[in-house]
Amino acid sequence: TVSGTTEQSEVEGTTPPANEIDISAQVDAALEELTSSVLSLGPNGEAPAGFESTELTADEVAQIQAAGLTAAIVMHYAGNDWSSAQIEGLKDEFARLGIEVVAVTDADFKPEKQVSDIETVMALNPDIIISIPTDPVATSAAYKKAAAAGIKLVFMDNVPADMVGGTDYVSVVSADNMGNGAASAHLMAKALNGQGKIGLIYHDADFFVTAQRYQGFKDVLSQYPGIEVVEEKGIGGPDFAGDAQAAATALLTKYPDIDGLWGVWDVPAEGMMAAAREAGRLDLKIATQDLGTNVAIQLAKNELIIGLGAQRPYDQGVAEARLAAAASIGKTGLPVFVALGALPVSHENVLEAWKTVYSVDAPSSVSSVYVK
Amino acid sequence: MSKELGPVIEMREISKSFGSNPVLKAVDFSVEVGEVHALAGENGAGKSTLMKILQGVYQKDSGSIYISGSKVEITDTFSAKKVGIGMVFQEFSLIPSLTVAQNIFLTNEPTKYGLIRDSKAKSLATELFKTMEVDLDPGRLVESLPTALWQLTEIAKALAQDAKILIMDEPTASLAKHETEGLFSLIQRLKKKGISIIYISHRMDEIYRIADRITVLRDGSRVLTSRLEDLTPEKIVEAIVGREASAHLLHHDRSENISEEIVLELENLTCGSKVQGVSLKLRRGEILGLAGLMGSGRTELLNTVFGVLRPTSGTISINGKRIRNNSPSDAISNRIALIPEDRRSQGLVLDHAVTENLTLPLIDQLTVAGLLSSKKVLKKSQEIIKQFEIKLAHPEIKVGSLSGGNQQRVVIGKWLATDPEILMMDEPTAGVDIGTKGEILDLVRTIANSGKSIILISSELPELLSVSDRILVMKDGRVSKSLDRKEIPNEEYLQLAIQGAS
Amino acid sequence: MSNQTAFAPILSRLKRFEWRQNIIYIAFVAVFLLFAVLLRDSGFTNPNNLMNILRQTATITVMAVAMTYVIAAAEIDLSVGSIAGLSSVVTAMSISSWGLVPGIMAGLSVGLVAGAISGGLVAWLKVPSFLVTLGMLGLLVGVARWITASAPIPIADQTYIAIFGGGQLGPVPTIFIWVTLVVGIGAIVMNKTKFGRHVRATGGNLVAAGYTGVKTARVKFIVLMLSGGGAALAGMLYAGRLQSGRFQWGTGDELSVIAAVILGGTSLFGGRGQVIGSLFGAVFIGLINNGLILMGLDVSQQQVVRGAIIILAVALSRKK
Amino acid sequence: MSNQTAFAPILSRLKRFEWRQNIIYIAFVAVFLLFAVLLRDSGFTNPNNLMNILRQTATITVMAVAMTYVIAAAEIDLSVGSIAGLSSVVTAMSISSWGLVPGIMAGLSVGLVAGAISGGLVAWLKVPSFLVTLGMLGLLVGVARWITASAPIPIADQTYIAIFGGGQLGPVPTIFIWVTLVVGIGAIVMNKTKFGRHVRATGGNLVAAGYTGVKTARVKFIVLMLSGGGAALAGMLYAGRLQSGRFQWGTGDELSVIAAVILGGTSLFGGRGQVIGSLFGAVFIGLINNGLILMGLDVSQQQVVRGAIIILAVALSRKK
Ligand SMILES: Nc1ncnc2c1ncn2[C@@H]1O[C@H](COP(=O)(O)OP(=O)(O)OP(=O)(O)O)[C@@H](O)[C@H]1O
Ligand SMILES: Nc1ncnc2c1ncn2[C@@H]1O[C@H](COP(=O)(O)OP(=O)(O)OP(=O)(O)O)[C@@H](O)[C@H]1O
Ligand SMILES: [Mg+2]
Ligand SMILES: [Mg+2]
Repeated sequence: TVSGTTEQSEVEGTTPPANEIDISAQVDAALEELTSSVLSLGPNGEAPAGFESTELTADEVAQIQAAGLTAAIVMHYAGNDWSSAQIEGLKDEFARLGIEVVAVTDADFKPEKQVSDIETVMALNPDIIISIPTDPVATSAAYKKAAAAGIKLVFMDNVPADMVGGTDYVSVVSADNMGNGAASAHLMAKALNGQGKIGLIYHDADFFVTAQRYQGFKDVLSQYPGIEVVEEKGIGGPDFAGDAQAAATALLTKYPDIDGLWGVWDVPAEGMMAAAREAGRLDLKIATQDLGTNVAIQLAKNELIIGLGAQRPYDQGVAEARLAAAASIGKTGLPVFVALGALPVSHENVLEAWKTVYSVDAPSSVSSVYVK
Repeated sequence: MSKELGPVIEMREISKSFGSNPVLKAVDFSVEVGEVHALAGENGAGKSTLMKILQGVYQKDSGSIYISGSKVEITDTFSAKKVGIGMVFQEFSLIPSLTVAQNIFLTNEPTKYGLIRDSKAKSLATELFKTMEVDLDPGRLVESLPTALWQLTEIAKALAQDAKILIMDEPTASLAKHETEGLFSLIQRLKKKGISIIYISHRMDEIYRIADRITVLRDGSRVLTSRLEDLTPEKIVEAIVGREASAHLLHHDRSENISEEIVLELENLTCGSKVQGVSLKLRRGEILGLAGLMGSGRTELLNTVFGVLRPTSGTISINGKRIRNNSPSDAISNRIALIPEDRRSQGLVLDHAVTENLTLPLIDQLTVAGLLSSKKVLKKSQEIIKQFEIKLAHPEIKVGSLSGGNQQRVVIGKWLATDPEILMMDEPTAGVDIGTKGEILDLVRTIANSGKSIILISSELPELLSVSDRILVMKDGRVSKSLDRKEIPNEEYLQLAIQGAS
Repeated sequence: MSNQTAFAPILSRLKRFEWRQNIIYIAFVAVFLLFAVLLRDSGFTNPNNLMNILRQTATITVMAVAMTYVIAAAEIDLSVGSIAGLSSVVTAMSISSWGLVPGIMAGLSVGLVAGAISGGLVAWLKVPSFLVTLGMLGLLVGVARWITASAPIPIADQTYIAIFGGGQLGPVPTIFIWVTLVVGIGAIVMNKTKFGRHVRATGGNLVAAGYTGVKTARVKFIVLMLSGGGAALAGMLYAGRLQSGRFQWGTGDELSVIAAVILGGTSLFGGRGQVIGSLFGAVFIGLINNGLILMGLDVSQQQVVRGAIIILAVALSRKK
Repeated sequence: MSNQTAFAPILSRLKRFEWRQNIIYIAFVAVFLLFAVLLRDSGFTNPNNLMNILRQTATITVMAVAMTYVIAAAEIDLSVGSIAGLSSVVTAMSISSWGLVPGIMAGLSVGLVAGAISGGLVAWLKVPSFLVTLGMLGLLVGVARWITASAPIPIADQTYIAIFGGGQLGPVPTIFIWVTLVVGIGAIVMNKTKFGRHVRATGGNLVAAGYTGVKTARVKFIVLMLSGGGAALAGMLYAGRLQSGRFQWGTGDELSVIAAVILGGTSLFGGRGQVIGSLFGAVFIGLINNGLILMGLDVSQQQVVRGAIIILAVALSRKK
């Protein structure tokens, strides 16, 4: 999927040093490997099943449509592209299946609010709840109550503590977070030709998804001994762009010769971009996660952002809808852990990647600034 | 033990300064058992400060205090209470959001099983008011009361403490005749019970009525202590102001200064139930007095003319032109000014500097190229400070730290500086010392002589009689009588008119 | 004549009924009826759902009762949310190390100590409570994160969970007992004891209260300490309900708590304190959240409507 | 004699210097020197780094200047953060639809209109600004999410980015020009004009100001409208810096902004307004953040130390 690397080095017009060819080849091979396999395992070590395992037959669809089901979506946070795309995928697929979405809630990252939200939507007696727990321990009791009421639960990314797939809940659909972290590490290595100093900006919270990416990134980075991590800085939010900007500014101040930065998702990366611009460091190489609009624009412009590992939230939503619907009509043998492969995105493939992630064409704000 | 001889309070060589401003200079002061001891002096002489030291609100810098012969250290209001001192504060110690009864018994609440019995407090308060001959519902929130009732509540609060020494700092400043009389008979009864009273007032007649002895302070020093029968009123005034005072309370006929031109005309002005169909004409150069009992609606009438209250019906005309005063700023642009009844809540921003308070309505005159000039502000302020002899350490000092009378002068100065055509004054001399009171009344005459018109509310009838050309008596929101000054032979006649007997 | 005297107090009471201060009850009933009609098929009036609303607002209610005292004394406490978080963490850690009772004591002490520090600074150094408690807010969250490395601390003790979380005493959920106790004591102390009176006097006019012999500094110290204690109890209720302690429990609650208090009729400028009003203020906010979710609105629509309802309720409370 | 008169005003001024109100300058210098020594090898005093601190606090500063007026008038505005977010979004959308100038106008109008609505309710219906602007806070975030479906709206217009973001006018970054303009005008209007005086009088004593002819309702309306305008400008600066509009820009800024104002010496109870102090308050907070990050502290440690510094700075400002 990542092509044109040789072209790029030709454009730069220099004779590549010997090690660059090695790195490029190594990276391309590694990325190839990544897209076709999933690094993450399920919450109980389950092997991942693919997106295709969630397909429904025409018969099943008809049966579902006839059942008159209702669903509620209980998010941890609904204010970013990832959540929007996921909800979009869920709603589209539920509509296709004739399932009414009766409630959508946003816990604003607060477990106690999420527990309340679960209790509240249960008053509507939905057949299905699709949810991502903000906190596995704190929300567990509430989810168990829902499960006990016969509601079919499908989770995104993470499951509550002490709940067993296939019995307490139907399934968990996850992005390959480790894989996405790994992808951005490979892309970073490639952009730096395997040599340089970088700083990392991570999410300083006990949050499964972001922790996995961070892990994935660091694991892969250790394969590239030429890259030195000069400092890691955590950000706590809620103003992630601002926090990341401040952290990036500090790194740029302290290490004027720093070559690159990694940000734990696109919103912090936007703050890091602002810091780079203010420091006049348009040569800085930033790798991140998630294909948000603003980072996509930078990728299209081939400026600052050199690559990222993207999730496929829309497809994830579709898969969750299907699994829940299937369980509701009593289908058995459903996979308890479905993972969608990592998607490495760089300048070359950003437009196709957009289509893959959001199942629509890239908006003109992205496509129109694409530099060949 | 109880038959202690000698003074119940003795303060020796008390000194106190605020910053670099010496306010009390080695003052000696003593009070006998069962004595009413008057404390007099100009505004800012240090009377309130001396008493606040006794009450534990301020700490003395040096000197000593003896209660019934033994030396005490009064470090806070608690220790003052413990030795039996209670005080009626000049600037009030009431909590606006509590009821009258709750205020009266604050820190003294009647309780049962640890819970407050508000009904008991209310009935105790009702009894208290009965002895004061005041009709006031103790269940009312203090914030809804007019100034005079605040004052009565403040007095009741001090009485409820069962103190053996009672300090009263200008308790009658906002009271009219009737309430004052009630207070006096109460003081006589307290005296009989052996309670000592320290009485601060600027009203000479009151001091003569009730006090046994008097102490006069000037500029923080004691200048006189004597039994009253040994003194003439002139001597006291001289001690207070430091020179012979003029006879400002004499009425002068100034009819030659009054033109026939009507500047302000009210026709059937009504505002709620407090002002009902008031019609009046104010001529150029005239000083119109408003008399009436408490609650007769005088304040509301002026407030309606000034745009603080909206009339429900009737008209206001200025120079023959009908106007609409929707707010004080409209009234001000019609060259009307009002010196309000309550200086603390209506007249001043206590936290702001004197200069800022003085120049607030004058800003337009003090700009250079659209921006305020600090130089002009200071110059103008100093002019006003000088004219009204406002006593302060520095013009930038917060107005809240001025003495009561000086605060009142700031309010008067601020409004007179706007050079209004129609000046309305609601109890303007409350708390102002005897020397300045005369000067203010002279100023009122001068202003009127220069072709301005004045409406004056005063509960002090001699004052009202001395300057007014005409007096309207109000009762229940209506004008019950309009008297030419010449028709009023004496104070008693006016008093009867106010009470509605004649 | 006797008739008149019997009616007079009621009449005068009605006349003195302040719409502005009591708008919360009217708004509460209005919104409740509105939802009951609109959502009659969505289970809004289902006893279970109503119970849930009360349960969900219990923590805010507890903090709001304590905050009523702080605001009545003309101070403010922005640190309640982070005290709750820290207390949940400390309780959870202490229970697992030393058992139930020491755990509860430790959790409560955290709040009282934190409140006492803020209170001491405000009362005796006379510094603005807004800044002190804002500093405290950051400091305590930081401490809670630090000692837990931002991770949740699970609570296994079933007794604790029964007492502070989902347990029942006979047919009554324990959480209602907590709320009833806190609101009941809070209301009685505010209206019927010297302390409550002195709190309102301090907030109504600090100088006057001081002249009258109210120990205003001590009052301020105590209200802030109590607020810390209330927040700690709320944190322990969070911990019971979420079966774990974590620094995030309570994050951002300060604004909701203050809003509940002011909606309930307590003035931000002090001198007044309506404990029952605060209860209704807290439940009112929970009611709106619940109803809007049941309506099936989008998240953004929920925010818009919730904001509009608050503005509307407040606007209706205008002085006529 | 002439000597004495020349010195007298300076001396009396020094004597009247209020430590309490001017603590921010002392705290600022102290913290600055501390960091300069501790972090001499980490580039803290690097001109670039200092520039960055100013740049990053620009949005808070702009909002704090406007908020100084609101607080001086004894009101509060909790909606500034969400006005900034909405304005960033509206600006971004309008620029891409209609171009630069209409975009700027639209962004600014959003703030002025939102502020005018709050202001109108506060001024003429006399409802507490805390609740009105809290309602507004939710409402506007909801609107911003709704119209953008929670997505960022990129800004491609380079002129806009130059003016509101990282551009320079000659050697001077445009953002400094904005800050200088806002602070300069803010300080002059507060101290040197009738309006500023009226704002402080309104906040100092509403009734007395009214009796003196100040149109207090109009003053309240205008300060809240201005605060909306200031927040909109801040939102546009966010949008320029981050090259996009997003509902989250500005989230949670209200507390930082109010803290900056109060640190700067403006009293939460109104009557006082120190615009320059607010600038220093805002930069002070930025300074601490920057220094603590450069020190390499963890998020939790940063929070603890930041909280402690604020408490300490405030405690030192106590009346002696
Ligand atoms: N808290 C304070 N801070 C600074 N100066 C003060 C303070 N209280 C009083 N003063 C000053 O002390 C002096 C004496 O004031 P005080 O109130 O004792 O006068 P007073 O004799 O009661 O006058 P009045 O008759 O006007 O009430 C005045 O100059 C006043 O400005
Ligand atoms: N004795 C009283 N008991 C209860 N309320 C009273 C009493 N006297 C006046 N009030 C209340 O005070 C308010 C206005 O009275 P106020 O004393 O200001 O009128 P006024 O005629 O200006 O009196 P004054 O002559 O003292 O200025 C009204 O709300 C009235 O109900
Ligand atoms: Mg005095
Ligand atoms: Mg009156």
